[in-house]
Amino acid sequence: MTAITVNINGIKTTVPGGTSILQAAAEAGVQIPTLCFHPDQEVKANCRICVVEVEGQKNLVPACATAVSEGMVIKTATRRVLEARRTILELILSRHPQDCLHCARSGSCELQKLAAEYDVRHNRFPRDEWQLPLDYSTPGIVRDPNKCVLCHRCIEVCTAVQTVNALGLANRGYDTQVVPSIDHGLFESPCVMCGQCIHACPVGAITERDQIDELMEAISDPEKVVVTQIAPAVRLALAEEFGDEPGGLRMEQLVDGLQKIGFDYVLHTNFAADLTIWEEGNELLERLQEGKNLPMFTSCCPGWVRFAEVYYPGSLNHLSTCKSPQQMFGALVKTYWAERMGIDPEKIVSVSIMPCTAKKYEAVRPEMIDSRYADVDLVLTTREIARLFRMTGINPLKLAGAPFAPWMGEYTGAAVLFGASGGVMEAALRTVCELEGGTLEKLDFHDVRGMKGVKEATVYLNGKAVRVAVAHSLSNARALMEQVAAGESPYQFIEVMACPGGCIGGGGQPLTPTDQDRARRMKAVYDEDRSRRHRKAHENQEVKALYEDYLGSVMSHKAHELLHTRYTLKRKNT
Amino acid sequence: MHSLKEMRREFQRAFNISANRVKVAIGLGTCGIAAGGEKVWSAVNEYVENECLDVDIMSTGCLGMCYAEPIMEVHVPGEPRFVYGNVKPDTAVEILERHLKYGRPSPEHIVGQDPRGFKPAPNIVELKDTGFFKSQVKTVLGRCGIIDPEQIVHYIAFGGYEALEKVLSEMSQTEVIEEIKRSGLRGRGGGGFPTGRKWEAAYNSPGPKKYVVCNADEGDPGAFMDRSILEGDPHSLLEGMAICGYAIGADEGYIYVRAEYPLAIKRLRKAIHDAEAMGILGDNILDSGFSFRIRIAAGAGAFVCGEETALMHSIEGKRGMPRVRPPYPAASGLWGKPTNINNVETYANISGIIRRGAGWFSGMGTDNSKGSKVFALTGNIRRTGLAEVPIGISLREVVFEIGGGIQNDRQFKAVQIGGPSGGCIPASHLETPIDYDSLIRLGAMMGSGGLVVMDEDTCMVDVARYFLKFTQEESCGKCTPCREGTMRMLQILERICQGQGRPEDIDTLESLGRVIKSTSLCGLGQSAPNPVLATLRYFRSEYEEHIFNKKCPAGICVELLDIIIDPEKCRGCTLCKNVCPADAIGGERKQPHSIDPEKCIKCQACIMKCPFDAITKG
Amino acid sequence: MCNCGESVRDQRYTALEKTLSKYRHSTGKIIPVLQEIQDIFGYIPTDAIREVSRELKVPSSEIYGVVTFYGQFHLQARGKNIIRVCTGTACHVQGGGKIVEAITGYLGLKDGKMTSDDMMFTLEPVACLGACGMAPVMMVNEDAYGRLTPDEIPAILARYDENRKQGDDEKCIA
Amino acid sequence: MLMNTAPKINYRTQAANELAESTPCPRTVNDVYSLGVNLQYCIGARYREIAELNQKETRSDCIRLAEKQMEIKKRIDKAAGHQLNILIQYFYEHGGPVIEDPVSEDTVKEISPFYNRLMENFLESLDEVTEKVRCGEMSIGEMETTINRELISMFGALGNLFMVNEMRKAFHDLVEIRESTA
Repeated sequence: MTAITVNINGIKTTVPGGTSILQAAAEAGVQIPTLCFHPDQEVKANCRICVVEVEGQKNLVPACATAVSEGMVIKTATRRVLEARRTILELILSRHPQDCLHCARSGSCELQKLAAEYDVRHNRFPRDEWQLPLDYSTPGIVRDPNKCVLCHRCIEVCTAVQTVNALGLANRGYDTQVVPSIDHGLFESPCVMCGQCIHACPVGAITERDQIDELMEAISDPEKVVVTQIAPAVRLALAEEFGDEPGGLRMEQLVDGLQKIGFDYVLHTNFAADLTIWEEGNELLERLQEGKNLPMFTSCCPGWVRFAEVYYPGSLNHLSTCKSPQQMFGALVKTYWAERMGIDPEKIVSVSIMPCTAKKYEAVRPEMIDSRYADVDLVLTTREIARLFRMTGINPLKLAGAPFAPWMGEYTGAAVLFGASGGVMEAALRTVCELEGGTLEKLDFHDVRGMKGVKEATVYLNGKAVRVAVAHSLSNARALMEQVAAGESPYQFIEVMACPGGCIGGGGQPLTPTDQDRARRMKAVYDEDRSRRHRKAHENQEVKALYEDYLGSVMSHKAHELLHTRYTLKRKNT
Repeated sequence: MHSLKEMRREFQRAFNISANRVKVAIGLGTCGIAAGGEKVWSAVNEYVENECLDVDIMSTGCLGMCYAEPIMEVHVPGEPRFVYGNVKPDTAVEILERHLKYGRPSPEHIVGQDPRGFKPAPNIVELKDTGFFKSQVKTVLGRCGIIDPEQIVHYIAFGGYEALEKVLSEMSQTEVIEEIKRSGLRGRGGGGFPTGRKWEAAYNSPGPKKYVVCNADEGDPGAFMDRSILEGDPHSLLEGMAICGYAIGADEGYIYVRAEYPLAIKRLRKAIHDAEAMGILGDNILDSGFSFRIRIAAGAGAFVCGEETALMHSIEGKRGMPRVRPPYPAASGLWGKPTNINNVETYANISGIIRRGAGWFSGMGTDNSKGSKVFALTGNIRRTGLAEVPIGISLREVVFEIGGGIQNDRQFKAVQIGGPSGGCIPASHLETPIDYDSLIRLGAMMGSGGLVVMDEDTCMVDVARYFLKFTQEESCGKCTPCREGTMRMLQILERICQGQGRPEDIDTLESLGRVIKSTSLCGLGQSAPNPVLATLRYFRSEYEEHIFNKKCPAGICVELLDIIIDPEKCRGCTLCKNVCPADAIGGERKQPHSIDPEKCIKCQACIMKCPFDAITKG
Repeated sequence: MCNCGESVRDQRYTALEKTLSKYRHSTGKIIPVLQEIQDIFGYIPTDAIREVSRELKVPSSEIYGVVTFYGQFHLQARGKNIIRVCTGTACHVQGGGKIVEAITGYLGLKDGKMTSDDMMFTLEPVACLGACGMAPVMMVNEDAYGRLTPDEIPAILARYDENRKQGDDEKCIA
Repeated sequence: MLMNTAPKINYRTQAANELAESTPCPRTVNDVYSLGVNLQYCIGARYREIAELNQKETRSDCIRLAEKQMEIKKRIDKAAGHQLNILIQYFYEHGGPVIEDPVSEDTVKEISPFYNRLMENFLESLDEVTEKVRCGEMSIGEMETTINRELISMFGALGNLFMVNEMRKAFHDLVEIRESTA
């Protein structure tokens, strides 16, 4: 495109044609406020906060949606522009609840930042808040419709990026509202609780279901033994909550911090991730030999599992019957681990710290009780743990560090990969290729890495070509699933993660990550993998011990009973 | 190419033959029916059967004279055409009895005669000389009221589809576009964008699939020009759309008609069916190789769907919410394909321009606003109805000559032009010529053509409140300034009308109006504050009266009225005392009564009851 | 559990199925489908939204958005006769407000309720019926009434009011 | 110390109800057994819900009953596996014929309104019983017997809906398993 020079507040800037005024201004170092704009979404231009004055145009134009043209003279801070911005903010605030101090987004709320920046001090309009009940219907997410500023960012991510279509608009004009599908609560809609709408929301209208109280009750009860597992993506992102780069917090420091909060034993989900590779790797080989139920989909992402149950009930046989690492861990902690540690399983409170809100739903699925108790009692997100650290006055970055509890703390580089999209695939390929004998020199499978929507690769297993695919964001998963439902899928093994970038971009992670933030967190995952001594799941000694002393063999009857599950159709109004 | 010439000659002969038969035509548009036209129709049919007269009874669209509805026309061969107004079922029979049996028209009911070349009857005014028709120039409404809208043969007989034939046989796409550009035709929907340039943009966008869309949403309250074209002469719209399809290279058209016009939809469906049956629409029109199919998309009750991108979303089955432009519809419109959208009246002008040439059209109107425009005259005016006038005619001429001045001789106060997106024009600007640019200078706009005349008894603050209530309810809710701002302005105006106005209200209204007008995403929001800003500009004193003195000069804002009994006129008959719901009236029999202002709820029941009109509101 | 052969779903649902099969393979036909459903049921039942979503492969959140956007669609059942009173400019200026008061009085509608308790009438103020010359105008179902005065209202409405037919003031003999 | 005043929703019971409600009207023998399994999970979740109220004396009984539901579930799984083997054997013996679902599309359309109502009634009675136990109006033992009775009568009614006798036999199996473990 031809280069175009424009004059922004007197500064001459040259930008390629088609750039919006917003981007051109940013390059010229001029800051224009936005609310409904999101770098990874289509321009909607409905909040009108980013209006600027362009010479020769009668009306003010939205900077996000107006492309620059040659010789355009733009003024971003005239009296008329400021009057417009402050009036629009005043209009929004006159209907917005004034409980900033109670709100989960206090300090990270875009509306709060704008109101302070633009000195909106007086309000000429009578308060007129919505007074609607909060929506607690789903185990993972809580919606507070009174705080919605109608920027449509949540609808955009749920419809375009995730194609779940759980959220939509209702009514018209002053009564317009964002509602779950037919306004009977989120649980009645096809919502899979992936939590991407939480990241999209600029204010506190959607948050994760807070379970800190339940945790503190368990910790304070002397009878109870509180055991927790931590997902790989949690450690990576937690550093961001305390002002450091992703991966800045060492695992030992996190373990130390959690023990200081009051957890009796701290273990690692990655142990179960390596275990999943053992089970799922073998299941894949079995399916390849029998040539049945192919392509096989991974089943470690509960958001993806529910998406398949709601939208593709006819193709559930393609999902691997393996449980996710969280649920495998849960099943083992109240059986194998309880036995090894000599603790009465009834006293154990199995906690799981995850980067994900859908895990809160997975834990309450009725079939997740194979340990004769609830496999996982409580699931907390990265954000909740960060809040807990702040509440208890602990800054994990300053701690010395502590080791994991025995039996289920060891993990390999392969397990760490589970946090990034393409990670489960790479971990599985490293093991599956070696199960056939011979060792793999090149451990890195670059084709399955990165932020590309659907990634492909071809691998040779005992001479036969196996085509694999990796999809992140449910819109890409839907594309692959359509091929499978039509019987035209060229792949044998497909990894799906519901969230863009994989679990490092999960619904429970530090707020509003852009695609760049997700890419940065991904890099930290691969850095940690390279730093570990063992980088193949089948080199995990504790997993070997589990099989020898307890499960008998891979895919044994006991393994099947504890580590595998089933899926059923969810009749939702899609 | 199969020509319509012979067919046209044959239909004209048939039309003329039927001309030498006695014909009675009754206006059965929605307004005709609302005025009791159907009862007249059955009475006339019954009379003709009993008297077994050889008379054809025909229904027609409306002539535009709503004030005279129901209308009955009598065509006797060799005599001028007589138009009777305000016809009741019984008077209709009387008129026919006297006119058909004894050949004597009844002047007391006549509106006017149309000599059609025959000897005009003595001392009966000719239609074209009546005040209502004198300065009108009927091009778009030419056939309305003359032909039977459900008969394609009538349309063809009156030169219908001649323009389409000419375009398909002689003209190239660029020639057609050049002709429209030369004619200077501008969009009649309200925006006034030059139609030729719009077609050219659609023609230039690449793509095998393009659409032609007609905006017949006509959501403005007080505007019904499009309805009378759709009901009175549907084929003129179809022909205009077909020509546009040929010009920009589209093979499919949609007419988006609002759900509140069932009769218009019925007539359009019949017209499309008849045209397709005669090979004038559908595949391979008149064996010319050009195909064009028209579908009807019914609206579902949303004024915002008059905005082009909202309209397209509505056709696509979505919420009628506008989107950001560019891309403009000419580049990516309906289902992402290049689309040309024009108003009903714009398309209805096309066949005239092609048939009589661009010069004829540009001869009418002013230098930058060409041709004629149809206005809907309503409100406190003596002759309400539709008037098609050359652009540039002065407001005074429209209101006083055509409209016949104000009802029961009240004083003229203002005229609202452009519906809820327009502004009001006070008496001081009556001389303003009606054209796109001078109206915008006054803070109003041409709009679709709704023209509501208001007399001295109208409170301008109440009118501004009324219009804002309409746009506020019709806002689509997508962008903040319009969704929130219009409601906040309305709340302020409602407070003022209830007597709780505060001094700073005027500044807040003006500042809010400015912000909404300059930051809203679509036309609805950008024009919603116009009625308030215009009334503030010309009638600021009335706002100040309401706010500071808590008085409503026009006596409309009920809460501000003081209802007082005039002691001289009051005979103490206690009628008002019994009817008063709040028993606010005191006084003995035969003694002058008085109203306690605290208790009075200003329901004005006493004013209506008092036989001596001793009670006034002020 | 009744074992009668004829399924319990009344004939309105079979009409719904006929409509849906007609539009199954078309795109963008949500509004015509909803208009037909509105005619069949008099309103849009929520389970009808589910079936339209399944048949036309359109998310039910989008359909619910359309139903609640357009003034023609209603989620609650409405009265047998629909009174549409014009509140357009001309009618407003010619006293349309008084007509509305007369109707609400006759039907006994209180605090914003638009449907009479006996489900006989639903009052719908409409922006403009397009017959401004006849202002003030009202339509009951398909019949239009122009140049109205408040005291004509009871007589007009009584004609549609089946309960009132056996009522007193009509004193109809037949 | 519940600071965030969220309404008390038992998400496990909610998920269990969703599991039961989503089971479509069975069209094959395997569907009947998976219906049985889903209902076992649903009943098990109710016992766990009451166990969580941790009134000391009822807690261990509830856990015992919840585990008993899982044993019943295992027996249903075994029966289902047995049936599957018979089907596969039939499949191989007859040279791999195409096996049609015993219940056709339109019969399901006819039956499903009754099936839905039966399931709704059962789930409602499950709610009532749980509520009664929660407020102490009913003992755990009575709860088990009521559920047993309701479930057996429902399986019987569901069996009558189907003309195909394999399906009726499958429902009969479920009744038998319930009765043998009462």
